[in-house]
Formats: sequence, C-alpha cells, structure tokens
Amino acid sequence: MNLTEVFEVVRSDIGSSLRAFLPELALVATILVLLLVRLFQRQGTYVSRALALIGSIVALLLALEQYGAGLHREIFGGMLAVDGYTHFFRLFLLAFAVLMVWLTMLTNMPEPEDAADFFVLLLGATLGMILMSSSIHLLMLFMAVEMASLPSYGLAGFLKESRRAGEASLKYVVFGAGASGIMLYGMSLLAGRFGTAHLPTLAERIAQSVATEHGVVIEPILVAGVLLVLVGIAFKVSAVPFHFWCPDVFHGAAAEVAGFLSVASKGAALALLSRFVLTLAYPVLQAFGFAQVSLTQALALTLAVLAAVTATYGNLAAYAQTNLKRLLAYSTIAHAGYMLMPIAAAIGSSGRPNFATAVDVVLFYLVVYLFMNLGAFAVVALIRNAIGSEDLSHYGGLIHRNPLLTVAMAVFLLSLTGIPPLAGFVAKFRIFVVLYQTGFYWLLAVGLANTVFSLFYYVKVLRVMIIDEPVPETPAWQSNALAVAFHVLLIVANFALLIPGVWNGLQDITTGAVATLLLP
Amino acid sequence: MSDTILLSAIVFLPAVAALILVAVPGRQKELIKQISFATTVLVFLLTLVLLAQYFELRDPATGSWPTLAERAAAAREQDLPNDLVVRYPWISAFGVEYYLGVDGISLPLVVLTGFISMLAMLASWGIDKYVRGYCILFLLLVTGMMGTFVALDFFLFYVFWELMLLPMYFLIGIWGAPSRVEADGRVRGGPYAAIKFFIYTLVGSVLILVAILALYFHPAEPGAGPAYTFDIMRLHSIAQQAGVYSLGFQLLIFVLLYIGFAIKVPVFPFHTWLPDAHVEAPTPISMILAGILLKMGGYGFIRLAYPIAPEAAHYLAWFIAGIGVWNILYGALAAMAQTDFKKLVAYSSISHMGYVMLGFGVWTLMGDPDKWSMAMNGAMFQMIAHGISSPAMFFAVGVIYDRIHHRDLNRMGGLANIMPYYAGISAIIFFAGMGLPGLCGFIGEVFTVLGSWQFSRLLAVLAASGVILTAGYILWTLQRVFLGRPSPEMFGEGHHGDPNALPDLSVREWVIAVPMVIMAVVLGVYPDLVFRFMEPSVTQLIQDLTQTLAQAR
Amino acid sequence: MSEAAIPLEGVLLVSAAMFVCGTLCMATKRNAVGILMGVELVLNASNLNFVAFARYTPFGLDGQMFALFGIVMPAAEAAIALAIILAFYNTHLTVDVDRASELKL
Amino acid sequence: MQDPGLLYVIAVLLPLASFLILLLGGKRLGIVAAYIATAAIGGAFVLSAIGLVRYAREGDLFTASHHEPAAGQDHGHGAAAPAEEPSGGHGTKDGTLVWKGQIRWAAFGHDVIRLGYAVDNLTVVMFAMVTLVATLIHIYSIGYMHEELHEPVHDPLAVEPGEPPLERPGRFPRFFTYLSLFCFSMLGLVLSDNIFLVFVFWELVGVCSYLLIGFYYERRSAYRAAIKAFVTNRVGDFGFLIGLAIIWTTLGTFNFEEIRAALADGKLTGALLTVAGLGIFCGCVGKSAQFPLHVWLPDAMEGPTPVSALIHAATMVAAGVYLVGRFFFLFSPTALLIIAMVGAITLFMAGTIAIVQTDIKRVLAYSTISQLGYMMLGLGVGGWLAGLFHLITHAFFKALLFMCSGSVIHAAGTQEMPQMGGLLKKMPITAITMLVGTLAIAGIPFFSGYYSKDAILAYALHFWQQAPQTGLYGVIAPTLFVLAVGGAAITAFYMFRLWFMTFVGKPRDHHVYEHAHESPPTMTVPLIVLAVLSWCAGYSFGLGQPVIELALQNGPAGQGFTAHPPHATHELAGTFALGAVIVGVVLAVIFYGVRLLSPDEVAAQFPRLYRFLWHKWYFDELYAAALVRPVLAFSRKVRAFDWNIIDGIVDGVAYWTARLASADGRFDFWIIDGIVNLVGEVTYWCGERLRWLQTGRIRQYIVFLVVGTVAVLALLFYVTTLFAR
Repeated sequence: MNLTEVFEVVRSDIGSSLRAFLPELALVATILVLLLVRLFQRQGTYVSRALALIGSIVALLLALEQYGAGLHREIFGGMLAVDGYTHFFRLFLLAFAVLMVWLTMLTNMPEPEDAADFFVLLLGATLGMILMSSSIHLLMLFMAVEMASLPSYGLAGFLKESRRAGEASLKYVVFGAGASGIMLYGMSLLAGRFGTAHLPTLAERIAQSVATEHGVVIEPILVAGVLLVLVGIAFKVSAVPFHFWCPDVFHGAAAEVAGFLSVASKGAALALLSRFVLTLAYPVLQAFGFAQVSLTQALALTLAVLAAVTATYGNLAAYAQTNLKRLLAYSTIAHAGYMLMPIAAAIGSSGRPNFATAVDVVLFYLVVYLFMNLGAFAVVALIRNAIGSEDLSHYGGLIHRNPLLTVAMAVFLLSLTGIPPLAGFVAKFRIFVVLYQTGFYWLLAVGLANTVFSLFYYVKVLRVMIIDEPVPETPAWQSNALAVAFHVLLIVANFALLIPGVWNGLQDITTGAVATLLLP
Repeated sequence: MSDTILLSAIVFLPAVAALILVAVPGRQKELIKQISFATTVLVFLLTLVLLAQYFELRDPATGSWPTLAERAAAAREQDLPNDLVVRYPWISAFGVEYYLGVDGISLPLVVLTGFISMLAMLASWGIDKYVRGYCILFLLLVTGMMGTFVALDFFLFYVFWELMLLPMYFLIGIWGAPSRVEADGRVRGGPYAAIKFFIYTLVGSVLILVAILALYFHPAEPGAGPAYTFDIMRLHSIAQQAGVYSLGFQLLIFVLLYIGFAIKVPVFPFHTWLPDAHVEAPTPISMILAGILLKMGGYGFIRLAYPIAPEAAHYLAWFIAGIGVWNILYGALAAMAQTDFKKLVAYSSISHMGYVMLGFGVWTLMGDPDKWSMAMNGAMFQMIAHGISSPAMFFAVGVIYDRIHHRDLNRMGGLANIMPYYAGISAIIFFAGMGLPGLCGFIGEVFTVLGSWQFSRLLAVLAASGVILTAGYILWTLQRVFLGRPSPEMFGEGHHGDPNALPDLSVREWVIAVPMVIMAVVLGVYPDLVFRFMEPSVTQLIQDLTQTLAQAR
Repeated sequence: MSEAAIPLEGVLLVSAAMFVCGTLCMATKRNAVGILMGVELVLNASNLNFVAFARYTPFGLDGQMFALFGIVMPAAEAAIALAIILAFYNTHLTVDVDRASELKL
Repeated sequence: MQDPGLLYVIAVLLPLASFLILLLGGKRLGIVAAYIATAAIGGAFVLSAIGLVRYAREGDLFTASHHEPAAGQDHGHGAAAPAEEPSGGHGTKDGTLVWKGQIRWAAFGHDVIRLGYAVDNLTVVMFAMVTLVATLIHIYSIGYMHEELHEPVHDPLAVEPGEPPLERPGRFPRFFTYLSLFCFSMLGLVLSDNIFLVFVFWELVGVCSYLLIGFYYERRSAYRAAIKAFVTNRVGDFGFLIGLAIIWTTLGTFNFEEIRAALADGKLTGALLTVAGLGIFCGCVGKSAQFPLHVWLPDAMEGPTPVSALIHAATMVAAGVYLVGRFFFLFSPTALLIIAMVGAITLFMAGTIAIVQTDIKRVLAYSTISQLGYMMLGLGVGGWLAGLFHLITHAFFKALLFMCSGSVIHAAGTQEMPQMGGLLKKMPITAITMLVGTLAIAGIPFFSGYYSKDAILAYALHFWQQAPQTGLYGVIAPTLFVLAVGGAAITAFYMFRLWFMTFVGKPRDHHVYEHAHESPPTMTVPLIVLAVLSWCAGYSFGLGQPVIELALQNGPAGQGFTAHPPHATHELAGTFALGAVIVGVVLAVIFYGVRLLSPDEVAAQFPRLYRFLWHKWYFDELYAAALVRPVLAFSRKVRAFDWNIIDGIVDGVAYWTARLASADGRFDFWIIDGIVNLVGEVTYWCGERLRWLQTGRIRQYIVFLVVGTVAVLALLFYVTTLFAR
C-alpha cells in the first residue's frame, strides 16, 4: 500500500479512525488547553495541574471505554493499529500519567511559572509513547519516537537553574538525536529495499525474500536495516551499550522526571520493540512452518545477548553508586534487561510461538514495574524535599524520622529485587518460567544470578536507611493524607498479586492484549 | 474447629497480629510485647490442638494413620473438615493452590516452632530498641516458618521460605551487634552477618526455584505433556512411578535442592553464615535461628529432595552421609577452638546437624530398610532435640552475656558458685547437647549412628567418634564458664561490678529455661512421645522410597 | 521517468558515505552545534536514501513523503536541541560538550 | 506383690525420688538431705534384701549345682508381648529363675526397641552388694562431709599461688543429690535387661562420677580430673556405641536374652562378633579403668573420699566387669583372650605404679585398677565365677580401705603418707579395720580376698594348662599366670607398705599427729560392718562352696563357663599365690615395718625405673603429646581454616592474592571459598570497574553508540552466518 492509497483509505475512513483515536485526541485537547492557559495566566500550578489531571483522567476513561468495546483494527490507513496491545499500553501509560500528576502534587514539582509547560511536556511525551506502542508504519514509528523523545529532552532539563539538569538534557538530546538519525537511516534501508513502510506488509515481503527457492537467503541490507532500527529502539530501552545517557540523565533530572522516564519511556520502548520484533519475525517463522531459521535465531540471540549484558551490567554497575537516582537508573537498566529476555525467548523458541504466553510477561512485568519503580522514585523525591539530598550518605537511619517512607522504600526495593511475596517476585518468576519453558537455560541462569547480584545494592540502601545510625539533624518529613494514600496504594499494589484472583486477572489482561496483537 | 481455620490460623495469626501492632503506638512497649507474646502463646496452643486433631485421625482399629498423600488426594475431590489438609485454588494460571497439610514429619516441627517462638518471644523482653518494629518482624518470621512447614504447594512453600528472609535480615541487622572492625581488619557485626545470611539463603533459594520450574514442566508420564503442577504430593507420586524422572533429571533436581537446603542446614562448606549470624544476632533470634531455621533445611530434604528425586538420593547416598560425618567432626573441632561462647555453640550446631545429614544419607538397598528408618527417625528426632537443646544453649549464653557484656570464655569462670541455679540449668542443657542419655540429644545421635552401621561401618565409626570430641568441647566449655575461680576480668569493656554479686536467674529467665529443660528430659526419657506420630510417617516414606527404587532397578 | 544516469547503488553509496561522515562528526566534534550538524548529515543520508528509492523502486511517493517528514521532524528536534544548548551555555558559558562531565560516577 | 521383680524396680526408683526431692529442695534441706538420701538407699537395701531372700527361696539359690530347668516356671519367657503396657513375669533360662518386665520404648518399621528389667541371680547379688555398700557409705558421708554444712567453707586446696583465699558456700545437700542420682543410675544399670538401657545408665553413672570428681570444682586439679574422667570414658563409650551398632544391625535386638538366643543360632559369628565384643569391652575398659584408659581413675581421687569409695572402688568401676560378666556370651575366644591380656597388663602395671606413690588415695586407686585387672583376667580366662566373686569381695574390702583412708585424711588433714605414721594409737578402730582390709586385698588366707583371688589364679593356671602350648597361646597363657602371681606379690607389698607408713613407726609430722583423732561413730560403724564383710565374704558357711560363688553358680553366662578347674590346679595356684603374698608381705615388713632397708636407697639405685614408675609409666605425658595436644592444635587449625579461608574471601581478594603470591602453599583452599563471598567481592569489583566506562563525556558515549552499533551489527551478521550453515 503506498501513500496515495493510504490517503484514499484515510479519507474514506477518517470518521471511524478518529473515533478509535479519541483518547489521544483528548490528550491533544488537554495540551492545547494548557497552552492557552499559559497564554492567559502566567502563574499558578493548580489550574494547570487540575487540567492535566482532568485531561489524563478523561483520556484514561476513554481508553477504558474503548478497551471494553474491544476494537481491533488498523486505523488511518495502516499508520496505527488499535488492538488489545494498544489498549493495554494506552491504559498503562495514561494511568501512569495520572499517577505522575498525583506525584507532582505531593512533591510540588513544577515551579508555578512553569507549571503549564511541565504538564504540556508530560502529556505530550505520554501521547508520543502511546503512539509508539500503536504504530505499525515506519514513518509513524519514527514520528512517535520523536514525539516521545522531544518532550523528554525538555523534561530532563526542566530544572533550568541547575547545571546538572542542563548537562543531563544536553547529553540526552545529543545522544537521542544521534540514535534517531541512525534509526532513520535503518528505516530508509528497510523501507527502500522492500518498497513499503507498512510493518505487516514489510514483514511479509521480508519473509518472501528470505524464503527463496535456493533456501534461506538473508540480504545484508535487511540485517543492517533491522539492526539500525533496533539501535534506535534500544536507545529508548536503554539497553547496553546504548544506555550511557540513562544514568547521567536520571542523575541530572528531577527524581519525578527520572521516574517518569524510567517507567513510561521504557514501557513504550519495550512495547515498540516487541511489536516490531514480533511483527517482523512472525511471517518469517510462518513461512518456514515455525521452524527456527537463521534470521529469527540470530535476532533472538542478539536480543538475548543484549538482555543478558544489559541486566548484568546494570546490576553490577549499580553497586558502586551513592546517588539514589543514579543507582535507580542502573536498576532501571537492569530491569530493561530482564524485560528483554522474554522477547528474545518468544521468537527464539522452536515450534509455533505462543506470544501470548511469552511476551505477555513483559506487559505483566511492566505493570508490576510501574508500581515498584515509580514508588522508589517517589520516595527519593519526597526525601529530597525533606532532607535536600539524594545521596545515600545522607539517608542514614531515615527510618526513625520518616518511617512510612522508609518502609515504603523497603517494599519497593525488595520488590525490585524479587523477594516473595512481593509483586516483583511474581513478575520475575513469570520471566523465569518463560525462559525455562522456551529452553533458554543460559539466559535463565543469567537472570537468576542477577537476582542475587541485585540484592547487594538494594539491600545496601535499606541497610543505610534502616540499620545505620541516623544522620544528626535530619528534618522529619511532613506527611499529608494524599502522600500517605499514594504510598499505601503503591505498597498494597506490591503485595496485591498474591491475593487470589489478582494475579490471574492481570495475567488474563496481558495475555489478552498480546493475543490480539495484529500480526500479518 | 475446621482444619482450614486451624491451619490458616497457625500460619497467619502472627501476621495478623503484626498488622495490628502497626496500629499500636510505638511508645507502649509493654503492651506491644504482651500482644506479641500472647499471639505466640496462642499459636503454640493451636499447634497443640493440631497435634490432638492429628491423633484423632488415627484409625483406632489398626493404630495407623492415613497417609498425607491419601488425604491430599481426597482433599482434591472434596474438602473434608478434619483431614488436616487444606486445599483451595489460588492462582489458576499456574495451578498454584493454597494448600496446607500436616503429617508426622511436619507436625513435630510445627509444634517445635510454636514452642520455641513462644519462648524466644519471652526472651525478647529485654529488647528495648524499636520494640514495635522488632515484634512485627518477629511475628512475620513466625508466619514464614510455620508456613514453610505446612505448605504442600511448592510455590507456596517457596513464598514462605523466602518470607522469613527479610525479617531475619533486619532482626539480625538492627538488633544484632553493631558493626565493628576485627583485629585483622575485617568488618564484622550485625549488618555484615545479616547480609551474609540473606545472600547465602537467596543463592540457595534461587536454585530451589530452578528445581521448581524444572519439575513444573517435566512430564507426569513418559511421552506426555508437562505436568504443570506445584503439588508436592503429586510430585511425590510422579517420582514414584518408575521411568518418569530419569536419573539425570533427578540428579539435577537433587543437586539444586541439595544446595538450597544444605545452605540452610548448614552443611559444609555452606556453613560460614551460621557462626556469624549467631554471634551477631540477639539472643532470641539466635534461639529461633538454631531452633527452627536450621530445621527448615532438614525438612526440605525429607519432604522434597528425597521423595522427588529418590534415585538421585540413593545415588548420592555416600556423598550425603559422608558430608554429614564431615560436618559432625568439622563442627566439633571448630567448636573446640573457639573462645567466643556463642560461636562455640554455633559450631556445635553445625556438628549436631551433621547427624541429621548422616541419618538421611544412609540409604542402602543392600540392607534392612528398617535400619534406614531408624537412622532417618533418629535424624528427625535429632532435629527436634537440637531444636530444644540448641535454643536453650543460646539462651544460656544470652543470660550470661546480659550480665557481663562479653562472651569471651577465658574471662569467665567460677560462675557455679555465683549463679548456682543458672549453672545447674546450663549443665543440663549442655549435657543435652552433648548427647547424654536421658536427655534429648542422646536419642537422635545414637539412633543415627546405629542406623548407619549397615550403610557404612567407616562412617558409623567416624560419627561415633564425634561423641568424644563433643564431650571434650562441651565439658571444657562448662569448665571455663562455671568451674574454677572467677576471672579477674569478668566484665566486658566499659562495665564494672563485683563478680560475686551477679544475680542468678530472674523469674522470666526461669520461665524460659524450665520448659526447655523439661522437654529435654522428657524427650530423652520417653522419645516415643514424638516417635509415636512421627515414626509411621517416616517409615511410610522409607517404604515408598525403597519401593520406588526397587521398581526402577 | 527518464533513463537513470546514475544507478541506485551509486546513490546509496553516497548516502552511506554521508552516514559515516555524520557519525564520525558526532563522535569527534567538541562543539555541541557541530555534533548536531553531524546528526543532520546522518539524517540527510537517510533522506537521500528515501528519495533515491522513491526514484528507482516502486516505493514511489512514500519515499518522498518519508523524506519530507525526515526533514520536518529533525527540524523540530534541532529546535529543541538548540534551546537546550542555549540553556547549557547559560549555566556553563560554553558549548564544549567535553565540559559537560559533571555527571559521572 | 504379684511380680517380685517390681520390688527391684521400686528399689531403683527410691534413689531417683530422693534425687528429685533433693534437687527441688536444694540448699534449704541442710542435713535433712542426708537423711532422705540415706533413707532412700537404705530402703533400697531392705527391698533388695527381701528380694534376695525371696529369690533364694524360689530359685533355690544356695543349692549346689542344679542343672535341670524347673518345669512349669517357664511362663513369660520369650513372650515378647507387643503390648505397650509393661509386661512382667517369671522365666527361667537354663534353670535360673528370672523375674522380668518390659515396655515398648520405640519402634522403627518392624524393629522394636523394648526396654525392661530382668532379675536373675547375678542381678540379685550385685544389687545386694551395691545397696549395702552404698547405704554404708551414705552413713559414713554424713560424718565425712559434715564440714560442708558450715558456711562459709574454706578450701585451701583451691587457692593457686597469688590468688585470694577462697570462701564458698557449703554443698552438703548437693553431695547427697549427686549420690542419689548415682545410686539410681547404678542400680538401674544392674537391673536392665538390655544393653541399650545399660548404655543409658552407663553414661549416667559416668556423669555422676564427673559431677562428684569435680565436687570441689574450685580446685583446678579437681575439674581437670573430672573432665579427664568423662572424656576418657567417652573414648570407651565410642567403642561401646560401635558394639551396639553391630549388635543392633545384625541381631535387631538389644535384649540380653534375645541376643544370647540369636548368638546361639549363629546369627553373628566370626570377626564381626569379635569386633562387637571388643567394642563393648572397650566401654568396659573405659569404665573399669583398664589399660590403656586407666589414666582417669587416679586423678578421680580429687573427689571426696566417700565418692572414691563408692564410685571409684566398689561400684561404678566394677560396672565394666559386671558388664563383661553379664554379656559373657558375646565374647568370642579371641575377644576373651584380649580381655585377659588387658586385665593382666593392667593388674601388673597398676601394681608397679602403686609401689612408689605416696598419696594414700592414689595408692588405693592404683590398687583398684590392679584388682579390676584381676577381675578382667579372671573373666578373660574363662573364670566367670571367679571374676565376679572377686568383684563382690573387692567391693567390700576396697570400700573399706577407702573409707579408712578417708577417716585418716579426715583426721590427719593430709593425704601424703610420708607425713603420717604412728596413727595406730590415735585412731585404733580405723587402723584395725584397715588392717582387715589390707589382709583381705593382699590375699591372706581366711580373709575374703584370698578366696576370690585364689579362684582367679586357679582359672589362669587352668587356662595355661588347657591352652595350646605352642604359638601365640604358648606365650600368652603362661605370661598371664606369671603376671597374676607377680601382681599378687606386688599387691601384698604396696598394701602393707601403705598400712605401715600410715599407722606404725614414728610420727613423721607432728602437726599432723597432734591433729589426728578417731572419727565419729557415723564413720566408724560402717567401717566395722565392712571389715566384718571383708573378712567373711569369702566363706562357705558350710555350704561346700563360698556362698557368693554358690549364688552366682547358675549365672547368665551359662553352664559352659562355670566349670571349675580341677582341684589339683586349684591347690597349685593357691600355693603359688600364697608364696607370692608371703614374699610381698615380708618385703613390706623389711622395708617399712622394721625398716631394715631404706626404700629411698633402693629407689636411688634404680633411678630410671623409679622415675618411670613415679610418672605412672608416662601415660599422661604420652596421651597429652599424642592425642590431646594434637587434637587441640588441629581444632585451632580448623577454626583458622574457617575464619581465614572459608570466611576470608569476603574481606579481601587482594589479601589472598598476596598470600597466594607468597607461595604459602595454601592455594588449594581456594576451592572452597564461600561462593557468596566471592560473588560479593566480584560484584563490588565489577561495579568499581564499570564506573570507568561511565566517564560522563558525551563524545565517548557517542563513540560507544557507534562502536556498539558496529559491534552488534557484526554480532548479528556473524550469528546469521553461523546459523546459515
């Protein structure tokens, strides 16, 4: 399908497409309103925040309604796919946006004069991320990545007076620009060679080109194209060795922003990655009767190596950190590694791949990850507000001054480690199940070893906060009901998976989301 | 009382109490301790009720019990009110069940857990630092331990197994000794010991997790699809069919489980966390550690490793028994050279747990299975006996530490005159540890050694020679603490006082010590009290295992 | 369409050369603006690819459209980047990226 | 009472009850504790006397040689009822009446361990002896331990140089508490019908011995002796345990009767039987202080003298002999030969050491070891009857001797014989009764020791005569007899030496002499009773054979072993013995009675021999050098291993690298370094190194981006080609 046809289809289909696009439109409207407010009211956090909250909640409700309606189709002539997968990530990202707005309420994050800008960037990034998860066209894909990245650059440098924020955003933008250039180049190779940018069509053509009469033929241009696109995505995922921006940016940016990037950005990138990889691999696998061929095998192995290196690197490097945000950045990298594992396993297993029982683990993990990682960053932000430091050396004996925050932090960090009965354990358990089931034993061993490695630095933080002697004259945190509610919610969420039904429910949702993934 | 409520209450009552304590103001230390103690007493009483209920299960005509496997299978169809098996679907995505049950193997350990946690809570009265946090963690720990012993779903077992890691970490880390630098520049102390404990156990449990996955996906019959089960009883029955689990697979499973459980027992060379953890932990936590936590390893062997991988267990019998004997001798020798009272007791634990491994390991098809049954029963009894004598020994150490603030054996002496009752109680306790007939330690040791003779004369002789070393270090310890004249440097740094004015046991200390002493004597004189309900289950297990292996051959 | 004087491979070779130049520029320039120029080179290499494919293969109009977006989006990106570089200049009084080295551990 | 065996059970439980009362009563009881304990053991004695009479009547105890089983008395025998209730009954074996009862104690599969009591003639006799001696010693102790009633007690012996003087509370009730526990354990041991229960009580008497040796635990020598005693006994118990293991594994029972039946069926034969026997005997060696485990007994004299009399002379140390007698059927000929050899070596060795000792109690201790050696020899050469006969007579006269020595110590305030002398006038009763004891132990005719020792010598001679005259037996059998005869001479010599040094001659230390006085009646009355027994216990009272021999006649050993040596042999052995005794006595008179020769000069003539004997054949030194110190050193090595090696990795890989570089030869220990510690170290190390990558420089990041892309590209290509093949 070329663009002229696309235009034709879009024209004929614009009404229903827009209906399916309502949640995003709601976000767009909110952004516009915020910009208008910015014009008329120069200062004031409350209005902007309220608008952002309302906007994101409305978008969330719309997304929920659409999820309930169960719409599964391509819209805008094959630019975007609305399927269970999209619905899931919409809900995920919008819910996260709501929580983020709630969190800014607790931490008084944006200065009053910048409030509207902040929320515009936040919602704008969210919009881009939603598009990342739903795009099935290379052009759309590129635009979505840019739409998610550009506001993120701004958010990273939002603390304008801070030298570190400036440096962080500079690094982010330079690295990001480079990565997007490389990705675009890869797209040009892929789309040009196969004559289409529509992912499912592209995948089918690739399958045709691979399965020739002379056996399996793999063109270098195909490999280069796929890989360069993957590099662009890996940058967003912060997979080693494309992760270098991540610790510096998290370190320099505000903790709230770091939390946003670590969850939403990573989630969207993983959504994109798995959609891209699965869509590409499926027709190839299909063409060979679901026997492994060199292309999928190589892709799987590359992803697996990437995953193993990323997880191990993240966990080992985190050990030496003293800045909490930086430590959590490495933890984020490590978790990205964990989440890459099932994607590799999904396409690398022999036999008809059941994506619904392999990739859904990523979705499952992301949900859990949201609750534990956002919680950790929120605690860091609140403690920063209370003691003015994010350095571990100032965290000594915090339990005596800020018991709730400390207990919450303990729950989040242990959940990140994967200690039962916390949700993080369940998520990791499911990854291990997939790895075992698909026969990726070495990756399983890496994952398990990493669980042990990670314990060192997570517990190091807890040790400082709980066992060590208090730092003198640490001010106590003034709690308020909203903050308590926020943390209680997150803590409960971290325990909730073992309540009968919750695990099943969540798993049904994620399985359903992946099962309805529109494949060629 | 329905068994669902009873078993669930035993497991979760402490956790509920911990939740309640969250709402109690931290200032009210006495109230918090009272609530915690009342909870542990209640839990102990409930375990006794459980014991009574178990006896009601006995078929009066034959005097035998329906096996756990039978009860579990029946419970799959229909939940009977008094079969002491609880079975509800929990996570249907993975077939995980809320699945608890007891038999003669787990029941003594459950009662022991109730007993020791009650006394340990009482011993915690002296804790004055962050009482609320302490009690909450303590109660969570009890939940974890109870759950581990009654869980029949492997996933659930794993959750409970890990659940007690965290409370233990903090209990040792916060309430243990502060960090310090040793003479040779090494950092030691509560935080160090706590993380060491944590990591050792986590490494072990990660391996257990792999075994769980491997079993979950292994076919239940040759050629069939994956079994998809975490049901421990089902896994037993699968393992009992010849040819389902190949020897290679069993070896894999067994080695994974072995490392996981051996760390807990602890078996050489995975033992070094134990002396550290004990030395740094506060007295009640040492009691729990020695009394119950170590038993979880042994329980894992008898409940999981052996029935699920019988061929591998038999294949590795020499290794297990040998390492058990090595543990006995190594622990005893290491204990002999210690000057830290608590470290000595910790190494004695390592030595004593060696008998447990020996008792498990001495499986030979050549001989009479009843002899292995004797060794296995001896090993199980050793766990119970050690579960009483060892906490008591740690308690004895704690009593003197509270008074003189150090544990250096060379700076004590003469306490027999100064604290005669304490000396008397301690002597009984240490004699129980030494394996003196008439006290509980004797039964386990002697039955294990007797049962192991047919397996290997060499190992039996070596194990028997352990009694000499044990007598040596225990008596030497008693001498250094109680006999002779008081040391002029009786008090630790920064403490002063008149050695002759040291107070004897307080009322609370009496209340803690006497039950343990009584149990040590009662079990030593009349072990049938435990054997009566433990032996049928153990013997049944041994019959099953022997039969399985005979089929496999 | 007239007969191609230059084969597709030739164009692709040029774009590949641009891509390499761009990456080298990114990696070697100390000036932030210089790095951005390297990025532009890389982007333009891909744009060249798009139009070349549009010219020589059935990819057609798609490629030109793609190139259009490939110009517009990086323009926005450049705008943000320049703003950030400005902010960096405000705090550091330099645009030498090697001076941005406080964030490390 | 329906089951007369229960009489004995009650008799055993009486001291236990006393123990519990005393334990709970504690210090408050004061002198009442002694009355309670004495009443308990006295009650036990009365019960055992009743039992003895009844047994004698029902079992025709004192009728010479009846070999026919009494028909109709065989109910209960072999009926191992599976019921859990105690089952009692009568039974006979080979014509011997047995009262017995059992309970099921534990079961494993089909193996059931039943514990119970059995009363046969050996039990009856032993029981009577133990209760009688124990009762007398209890009475004696009331007087002897009187000092402990006063507060505070001064114990000059507990004060090391440079330490302040010691004042401590009195421990009078505690002494009787321990005594009661001991009596319970000892009686239980005698009453047990199975080897397992014997082992249990065996250990219990051991622990009582430990507690009582260490009664003056402020004294360094006392607590060291206590530990030494216990650990040495544990070495023996180690063998005991192995014996138990063999018996249980091969025969599946602990019951003496069942074992005997199983052995008769040939279920355990050959080398394993010998090993089993030697294992059990190993325990007996420890308990009865035989070579090479005899070293604890002399040190055990640190305990109060009544304890030495009761435990370390009359009863507990004889338990080893008793067990060999009880379990006689277990021992293969080889095992018996080894028993005989051990006995012979012991009796000779201990006798020689006793010659040069100056501490009165130590002399007696060595004489005890020596006499126990006689008993073992007697049993070993087949003289079951003789060995046990000697056990009983020895119990009387050795208890007497110890109590007399206690009386002397009590009066003189010292244990060193060179400081005594001439005490005959000061304490005539003690002196006379001690002379009776000395005559008895020396084997002077018409005193009990003569008869029993004579019997042993007769059996030894008979063994020589019966044994093959060639090969190993040809050497060993004569040696046994020669050592025994030589031992008789030595015994006579050192015992008279003791008596002379203590009671006659000129007072050598006037302070001691002035201080000395006759003991109170609570002490002297038991002396007199025992003296009478020591005199006449060997008599036959017209029954044709010594009554004790007669009572034991149909003992559990069975008929085969009780055959008497021919009369001629008996007379020949008696002649030898008498000759040896006379030599010994004469020498003692020459050296110490009339002092014709000075012992010091003789000692100076053979300095090496003297030193050898004075140092007790260097056993303590040997064990310290060969066993104790190496074990301690090794244990320190293990500790260091644990701390440095297994634990050490955590604290510094660098340190270890250095150690390794210094080629300390310990690198093999690396193998078992704690994996987790290593992981921790490596994690930290890697974390440190990985920081280098994160330089914070954008250009390097981009270089990494490019290099990474190229690297992954290369990987992908490589992998693609890899799979394409």
